[in-house]
Amino acid sequence: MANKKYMLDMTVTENKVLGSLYGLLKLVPSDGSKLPLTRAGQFVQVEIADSKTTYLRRPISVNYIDEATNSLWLLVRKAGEGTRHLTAASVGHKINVILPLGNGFSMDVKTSDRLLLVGGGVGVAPLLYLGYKLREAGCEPEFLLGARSAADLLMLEEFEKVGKVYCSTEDGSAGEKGLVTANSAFNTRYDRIYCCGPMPMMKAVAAVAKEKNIECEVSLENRMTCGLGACLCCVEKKADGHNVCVCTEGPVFNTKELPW
Amino acid sequence: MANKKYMLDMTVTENKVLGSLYGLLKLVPSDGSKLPLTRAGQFVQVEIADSKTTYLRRPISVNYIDEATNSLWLLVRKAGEGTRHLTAASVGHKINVILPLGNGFSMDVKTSDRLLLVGGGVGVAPLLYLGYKLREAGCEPEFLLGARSAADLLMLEEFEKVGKVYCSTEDGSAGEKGLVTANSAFNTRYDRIYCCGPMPMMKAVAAVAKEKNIECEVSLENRMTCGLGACLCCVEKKADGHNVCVCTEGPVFNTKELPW
Amino acid sequence: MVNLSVELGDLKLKNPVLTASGTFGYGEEYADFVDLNRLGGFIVKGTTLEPREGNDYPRMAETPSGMLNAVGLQNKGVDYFIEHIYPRICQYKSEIIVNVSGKCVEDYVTVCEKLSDLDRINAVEINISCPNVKQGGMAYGTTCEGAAEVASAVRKAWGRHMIVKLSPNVTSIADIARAVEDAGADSVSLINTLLGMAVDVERRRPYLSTVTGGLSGAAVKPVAVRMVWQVAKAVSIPVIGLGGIMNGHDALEFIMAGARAIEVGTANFIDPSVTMKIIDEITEFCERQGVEDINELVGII
Amino acid sequence: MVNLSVELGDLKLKNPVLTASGTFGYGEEYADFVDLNRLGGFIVKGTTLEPREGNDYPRMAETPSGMLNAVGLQNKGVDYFIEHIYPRICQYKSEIIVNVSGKCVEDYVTVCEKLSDLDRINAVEINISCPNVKQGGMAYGTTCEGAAEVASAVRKAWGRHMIVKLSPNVTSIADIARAVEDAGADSVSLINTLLGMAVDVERRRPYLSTVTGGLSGAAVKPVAVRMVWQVAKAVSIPVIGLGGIMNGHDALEFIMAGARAIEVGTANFIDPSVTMKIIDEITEFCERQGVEDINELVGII
Repeated sequence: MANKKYMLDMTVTENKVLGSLYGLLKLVPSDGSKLPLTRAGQFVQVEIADSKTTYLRRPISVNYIDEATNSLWLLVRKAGEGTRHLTAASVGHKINVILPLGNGFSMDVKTSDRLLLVGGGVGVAPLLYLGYKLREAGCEPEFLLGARSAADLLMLEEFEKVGKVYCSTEDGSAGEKGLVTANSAFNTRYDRIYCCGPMPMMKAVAAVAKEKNIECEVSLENRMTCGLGACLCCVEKKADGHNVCVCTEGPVFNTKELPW
Repeated sequence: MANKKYMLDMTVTENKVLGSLYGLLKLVPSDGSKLPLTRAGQFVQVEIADSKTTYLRRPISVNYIDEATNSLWLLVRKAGEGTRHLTAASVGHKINVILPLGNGFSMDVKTSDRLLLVGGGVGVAPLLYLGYKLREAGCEPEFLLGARSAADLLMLEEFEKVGKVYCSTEDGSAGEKGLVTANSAFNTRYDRIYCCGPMPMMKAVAAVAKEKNIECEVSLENRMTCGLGACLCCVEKKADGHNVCVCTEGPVFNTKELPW
Repeated sequence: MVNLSVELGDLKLKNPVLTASGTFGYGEEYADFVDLNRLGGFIVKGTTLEPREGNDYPRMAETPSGMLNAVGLQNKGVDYFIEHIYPRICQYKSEIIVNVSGKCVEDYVTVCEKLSDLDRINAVEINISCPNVKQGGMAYGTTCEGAAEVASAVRKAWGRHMIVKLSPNVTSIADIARAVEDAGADSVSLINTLLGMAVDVERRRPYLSTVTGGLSGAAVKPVAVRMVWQVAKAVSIPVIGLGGIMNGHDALEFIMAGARAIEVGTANFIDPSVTMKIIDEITEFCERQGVEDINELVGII
Repeated sequence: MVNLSVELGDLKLKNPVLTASGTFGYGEEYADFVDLNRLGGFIVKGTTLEPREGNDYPRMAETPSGMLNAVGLQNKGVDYFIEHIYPRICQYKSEIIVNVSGKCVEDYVTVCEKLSDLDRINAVEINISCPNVKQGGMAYGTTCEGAAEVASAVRKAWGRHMIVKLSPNVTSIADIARAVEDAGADSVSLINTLLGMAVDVERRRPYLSTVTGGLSGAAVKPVAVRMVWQVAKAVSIPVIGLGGIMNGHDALEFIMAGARAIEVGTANFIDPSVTMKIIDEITEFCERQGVEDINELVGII
């Protein structure tokens, strides 16, 4: 059952530049209201005001919710004009946000479960909040983060606060050289894998999980419009051949549901 | 002969709020280049970046050019989204400007000429620079400024630096009560009147000038697009029945040329 | 107290603000942001006889002040609507209008016959202008004959209010409007989307799986207002205006151009509560200008 | 070194970037911002047999990502052009193309006959799509018969390159394009402006003196790209694409959709130097993607 959605003006309290491609925005509700209960893996729809070339909202996954400061963290990749505008927001700037959206990762875990959270590029974003939520549930999540090179490994220190972190870089500048699927982490037997990153990476990870018969959930990203399940633009074809909205039936899917 | 036009990025060095409706922007060329020679009565075309609802440039008349600081002053009235955006520009912000545009007021004056510069509302803007230029030419320009009430009399202290200032307000809260055409200034015999303001006011002043057979120049404003005489949108019908572009044949016209 | 209620022939609306089919789901999706009972009405997703999966992804591309879509009438079919959706939404006190599409005339007729059993459905919007389906859709909407054929067939099967939604992708939309008026339409709504296309230059391919799609959003407003003005002068039945309405001011443009009611579409995607604001802004405008009845402004130009 | 030169049949352009009629004056107006010799060519203001005062003010209204205009072909007539303007601009090394309009077929013919004496004019663009004039203009452009009538008449009187500029305000622009191709057109350019309208809600009247006007600017780009794609597939003569091109990326959308050359219009009003940037951006794109000849990209979709 989807939780109640809100449209809030939020104020930028911090905007950290992460390399040339990414930004970490921290936002609090401008009216001081408490952030709604949000599940790991859910996303928000951000309005891009004052941009001549951006008309629609941009879906951004929830990176973390800091209950102490009532702030929402968004890890943003400068993919185009809209996200570029967003990462340029100065402290004190107001941004309209619709949240929480989507289904989120499933939390039906046993404390004894060994859980691997695999992220690639900006796809690591939702895994931070997921890691915290899994710790709260009594688990000890481990992370496997992949990137082109060391410079693209985002928020490493934040992940290390939550659990053991394995790394893979294509150029070997950090962690093991190669793709995440080749990482020695996979020598361990996991009970479940949560994955978010580029489509080829997610499919490769899903294949490994399938072969080893491990439960695997992936968080999909595609071109969204409303984020509410009304426009039917952001569809994904499921294994049963039916189109479903990534914004409402997803963004998280068990790979068994997908025709992968 | 039109002088060479430039397209310059300019940096906001000051943005003064004048009441709820107006703003005074001071801009310098971002690359440090010297401002091109500009005649009183000419205007600039300002790009409105980062505004979802503004597509075209906005024509703004040159309020003053401070050669000492190489800065361009623009007195802006918040007429719509575009100008509202412009008046919100913060110091250090870059704005793209095309200048100088239009013909400007004629300066063929004798030092003995008695000159009255009549302005209404934001129409007072070009008269400040004109006043300075006329002083440079050895004249002693006098100003007649009209507004709804005292609060709408803009940059009064600046005008008083240049010459004698008569005022008319509709509510009598400053200067004489009533329209500018009823101001006692008109008891004096002037050799030329320069006028800029709302159309009804300019027509009324032109009528007075005609009756007293005084040379009268008015600066017209209308809906412009290119500002270069290419689009033929900003036409005004002249006395001879022909449409001319306000942006190139104007904005200043001798009222004899107009079918008033 | 300004009167906002309008009458589309026999169809009475508490205010002129409707939501456009395909942009508002079945209403429920917006319940967290909108008081559905405050709307003049909402027009539910395009409904067909059989379930439809719609087109392949990608279905959307952002364009200057607008968007292209190629959803292709994805829906679970009229029977599913009747059994599962209608029972949930019939509680709302706003008019519920069903947008009906078909690949042949018989489809339109059968869907409307099935809808006749639903007592809360006082009107259907016959969609002869969907640009995103191979059969039917816009094919009917681009000729007077095709448009009239669908309209008169539905007219025989459907006794309540029939709105016909017109395509803007024609030389003379006024001619099409006259044709459906003669065929028995109670009102016309316009415009559906303009056929458009966007290219992913880096990948050297179209953004949409269908190459072309329907353009909507603020960008199309000037075309939509013009067509509403032309059609309102050409027909005597009420005109419902839509196309890029983002706020109350835009809605009033359509009303003054001749629209008795308006539909809000793409704006719902950007601000899900926009319909409430539009009702408020229309009210404020009328109060400020001393207009006691919104009907005074209809077709004032 | 990327080859940007393209051939429109017998008309050779050093690059595909032209300026759209009515947005670039006679070129001179932009001399302070543009190296006119670097352009593929510039298409001068719509020229008629007799001088025209054009429509009353107001002639322009800003719209979302676009603008409406109702200039109405104001120009001093072909004789004035030949005597006073041509001698000034014939120095430029870019192709100078004259956009020709008329209120009847004879007008088009006579204007072209007069232009035949100018040896630097290798091409005319026959405007059968101006939405802002009562007689002629769009009336010819919205039917195959009307379009063909003008094209074939001009064909007899004009031996050099004939571009026919098409109206987007039609049900099937591909049909019109085929008609003018059969009538002897050497190429087609599209799209002219979409007929639109904007309402000054506060004053309860249209913004334009003519009520309706021509919509241009980024807003129309998706419609223009779609029509270029449709026409390029329908005819074998070259297609010139225009409609909302603001940068090199937009230009490439049209080229990939099938345009051999493009025209930059409204963007000149916002950035008078935009044509130079577009030439640079197209070059950079080709270099980055390893395209040696721009012609490789034409109609790649």
